[in-house]
Parts: sequence; C-alpha cells; structure tokens
Amino acid sequence: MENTNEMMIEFDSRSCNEGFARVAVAAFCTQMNPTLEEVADLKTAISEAITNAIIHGYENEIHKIRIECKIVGHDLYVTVIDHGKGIPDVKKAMEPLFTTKPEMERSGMGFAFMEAFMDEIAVVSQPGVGTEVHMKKRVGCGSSPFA
Amino acid sequence: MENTNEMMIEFDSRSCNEGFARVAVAAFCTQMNPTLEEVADLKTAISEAITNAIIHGYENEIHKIRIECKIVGHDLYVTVIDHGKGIPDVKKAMEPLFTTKPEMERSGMGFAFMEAFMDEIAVVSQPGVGTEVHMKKRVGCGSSPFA
Amino acid sequence: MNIVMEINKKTLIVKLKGELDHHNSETTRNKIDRYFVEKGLDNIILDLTEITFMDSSGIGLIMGRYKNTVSKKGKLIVVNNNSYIDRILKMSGILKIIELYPTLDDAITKL
Amino acid sequence: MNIVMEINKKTLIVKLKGELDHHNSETTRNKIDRYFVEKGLDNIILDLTEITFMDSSGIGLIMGRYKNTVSKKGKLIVVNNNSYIDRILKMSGILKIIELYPTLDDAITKL
Ligand SMILES: Nc1ncnc2c1ncn2[C@@H]1O[C@H](COP(=O)(O)OP(=O)(O)O)[C@@H](O)[C@H]1O
Ligand SMILES: Nc1ncnc2c1ncn2[C@@H]1O[C@H](COP(=O)(O)OP(=O)(O)O)[C@@H](O)[C@H]1O
Repeated sequence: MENTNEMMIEFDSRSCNEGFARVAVAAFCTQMNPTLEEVADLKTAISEAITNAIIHGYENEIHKIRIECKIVGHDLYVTVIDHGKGIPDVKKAMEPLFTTKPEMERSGMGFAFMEAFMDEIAVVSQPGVGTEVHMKKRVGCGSSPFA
Repeated sequence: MENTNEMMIEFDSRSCNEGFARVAVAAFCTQMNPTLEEVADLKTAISEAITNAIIHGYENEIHKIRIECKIVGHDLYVTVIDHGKGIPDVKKAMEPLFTTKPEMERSGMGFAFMEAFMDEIAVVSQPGVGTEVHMKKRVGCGSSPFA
Repeated sequence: MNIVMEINKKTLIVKLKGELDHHNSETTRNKIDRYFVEKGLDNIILDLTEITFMDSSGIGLIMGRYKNTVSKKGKLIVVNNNSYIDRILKMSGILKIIELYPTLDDAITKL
Repeated sequence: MNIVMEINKKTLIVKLKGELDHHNSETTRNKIDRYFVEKGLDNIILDLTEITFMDSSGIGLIMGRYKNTVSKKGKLIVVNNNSYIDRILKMSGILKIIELYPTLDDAITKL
C-alpha cells in the first residue's frame, strides 16, 4: 500500500473547464515520471471523456463532472463520471465514427481515441442515471515513482 | 449567475501532492485572465494552507484534504479543508512567527503569507474536528472572464 | 486559442495556435466559416504547426471544413510537422482523404 | 527540485532549481546539512536565482541554515534577482538578518 496515491476533482460541466481538468490530471501524474508522450496520451483521453460528459451526458446543461484518479505503483487509474442521460447501447457507442451529434461536428472518434491512448477502458452506463468511463494506463516505467 | 464556475479537488495528504494542488487551482483560475503575479500569490497561499493541513492537521498521517474553488465574476473563493486535529486558539495561531513545530523548521509565517497574498481570509477550526481556511482574492480585473 | 487568418487568391490560410479542444473548436469553427463565406473563397489551408493539444474535436473541425471546401469544389489542406498532432491525425483515418504537408509553403504550392 | 553543491574554501555554495515547497525542502535540507557537516564548512551561499516557486517552507529552510552557520561563527548569504522570490523574502522579514546579493559573484566577494 506504500506506492498509492489518490485524488478526485469535481467541476461544473462548462467547456471552459476542459483545459483545467486535463492539466490537473497531468499534474497529478508527474510524480510517476511520465514521458511527454504519456502525458499527451493521457490528456487526450481525459479530454475525450470530459467532452462527452459535457455534450452528450449533460447536453450542455450545467451539472457536475467527477474525475477520480488513483496511482498504484506504475499504474494510473482514471474514472470520469457524469450523472447525465446515459448511453443506451455502449457497444454501438464505442464503434469508431458512431456519433449521435453529427450536427455538432462530432467525429465519433472519442471512444476510439480513449482506447488508443490508454491501456484499458471500461464503460458503465445506464440511461437516465449516467456514465462512468474507467481507464487504466501504465506510466513512467523504467523510473521509480515517489522519488 | 452567469459568471460563476465551481470546482473541488480532494487528495491524499501526501507532501508529493502539494505541487499538483497548486497547479490545479492555478489552472482553474486561468479563465479569469490572472496576471502572473496573481497566479504566484494564489499558489503561495494555497501551498501554505495545504502544507498546514499535512503537517499540523494530520501530522503526516494520510487522510483527505479538500480544496473548494468558486469563481464569481472577478472574485475567486478558495477553501482548504482538513478533518485533522484542529487549532485550539486561532487568533494566536495566526500571529506571525507563531508555530507549534519549530523542530520541523516551520517559520510561523504560513498564515501571514496567506493574509498577505489573498484579499480576505477566515479560519474556522475546532480541536478534534478539523480546520477550514476560507480565502478570497480579486483576480484579473481590467479584462473580462469567460472570454 | 489564437487564430490568424489570411487570404491568398481563393484560399483562406488559417494559422491556429494553442489548444484545439471542444471548448476552443466552437469559436474557431465560427470564425473560419464566417470568413470563408463572406469572402466567397474555395480552399482552406489549416496550419496546425503551433497547436499544442488536439483531441477528436479537432478532427471534427477539420472534417467540417473539408466538407465546406468540397461543396465549393475546392480543397482543404492541413499543415503540420509536430509528431504528437501527426499521431492524432493518423489514428483518426482522415489522412486517407485529406492532404497533409510539413510546411505552409509546400501547402501553397500544392494547391 | 534540483540541487547543485560546490565547495569554495570554507563555503558551501548551493544552487537550487525548481519549486521550494514543504515537499522539496525536506530533502534539500538534509542534503545541505550532510555536506556542511561532513566537510566541516563554516559558510553557506544559497543561490535561489532559478527557484520558480517558494513558500514559507523556504523561509524555514533559510533560517535553519542561517542558525547552522551562526553556530560555526560563519555566514549565510542568499543570492537572488527574481522579483517574485524577492517579495517573499521581504515579506518574511528575514532580510533584517540575512544578506542578499543579486549575483553569485557578488556573494562570493562579500564573504
Ligand atoms: N458521457 C456520455 N453520456 C451519454 N452519451 C455518451 C457519453 N459518451 C458518449 N456517449 C455516446 O456515445 C457516442 C460516441 O461517443 P464518441 O466515440 O466519444 O464520439 P463523439 O463524441 O464524437 O460523438 C456519442 O455520440 C454519444 O451518443
Ligand atoms: N490545518 C491546521 N491544523 C492544525 N493546526 C494548524 C493548521 N494550520 C495551522 N495550524 C497551527 O497554526 C500554527 C501557525 O501556522 P502557520 O502560520 O502556517 O505557521 P507554520 O506552519 O510555519 O507553523 C501552526 O504551527 C499550527 O500549530
């Protein structure tokens, strides 16, 4: 249990908070000695999940988005949670190019990017209740965390 | 109510999180178009309050520290909360140079710095229950937020 | 996000600087589209060289501008030489339909 | 936090780089003290020129080293030319007892 560390952030689902949330997660994981590429990957994946909560989950109404982060050794666990409208068919939603908001110029690549940039992703969603995107990434191997 | 925005972070009271917490608050307030000096002031004040929670509130045991931030127009409200041992005499604790941990090379300047770098500070503490440090600062005046 | 636009004959040259996420892509899109329509242009060159962050919202923005140029029988060209943005572009699959050049000069001569 | 130490006669020259907060001050303090004692030195020059962040933990660190040099009848000198760190130093009141110079060369000649 020595090499663990936890943080959580919760913020209004305003698009002006997207940058803040990316920076906060990136700052938290600097203690893992990530490479620049790992930081970039992480920021992109976080950005996709938060954007989805804002535009799909809450459809631009202002409610709370929560990000939970946990470091266990070299593994970073990130969960992005909204209590928005939920996803009726997660499997379909995760197909590349699938989007329910083409009129907003969504590319349907959000989940594909999360899958590409993280090592693991699991989506738990219930219509009318909300969505949780659980992601995991191995970060900063080759150097010891908590230095 | 248009010009408001809220966020909250909660994290383990490990000293390695001090940098993360400062960066998160600074990133949140970039939307207020702060000057470099305002960002520096804010980071110092936050750092003092978090350090106090870690070393005085929890005496280096690992528990949760919470930072609540709210932007209302040009005002930034920040509250740092611990559920640690509390402060028996807040007035005395806030005197410059007063410290209960001289052996840890504390200078007793923490509260003095918070007062100097923020516009307002109020400390609410109860022995055995914990401490809340409420701070306020006017940030980024002369330019409009949420641009 | 910092947007600098310039017109070269029938082409709108757009230089983007900063973070191209969902928050910034909305204003960026509106500014580009207004200019493209007002000036009656056909082509767009999107210079991403100074973009420091991009996610799938950026891909949506590129695709949207691509469609606008196609409907004018024009072209959309992307300029980039940054490896992080390159990965995002490759991964998205849009390079199958959109031309990419490493410098603005290359892009202008290839129009 | 990056610490570079150098010895000049009876003086330990310490160049700090990065953020001097509570987290970093503990290791920094230990490294300085070990060297100061092991090498039997009298004076310390603390170069803060490349410090990007400092709070009252930094003031505690400076005061602690000051006491160590005083007990050896030596001197502690701070080097800094950054206005943000200057404000912190002034506000703390330690400049009433500790000498500050804008460059390392100045500090060395003033010893
Ligand atoms: N947090 C969420 N809440 C509700 N629906 C979501 C959420 N995230 C994703 N979706 C649904 O999944 C679809 C695919 O998402 P994604 O792959 O990120 O593409 P895009 O965001 O471009 O539409 C979305 O169009 C939306 O219908
Ligand atoms: N969060 C806290 N929990 C318990 N005690 C605290 C807390 N914050 C401050 N104190 C008390 O107030 C004193 C003065 O705090 P401060 O001015 O920050 O100086 P320093 O941290 O250098 O001791 C501390 O020494 C401690 O006794």
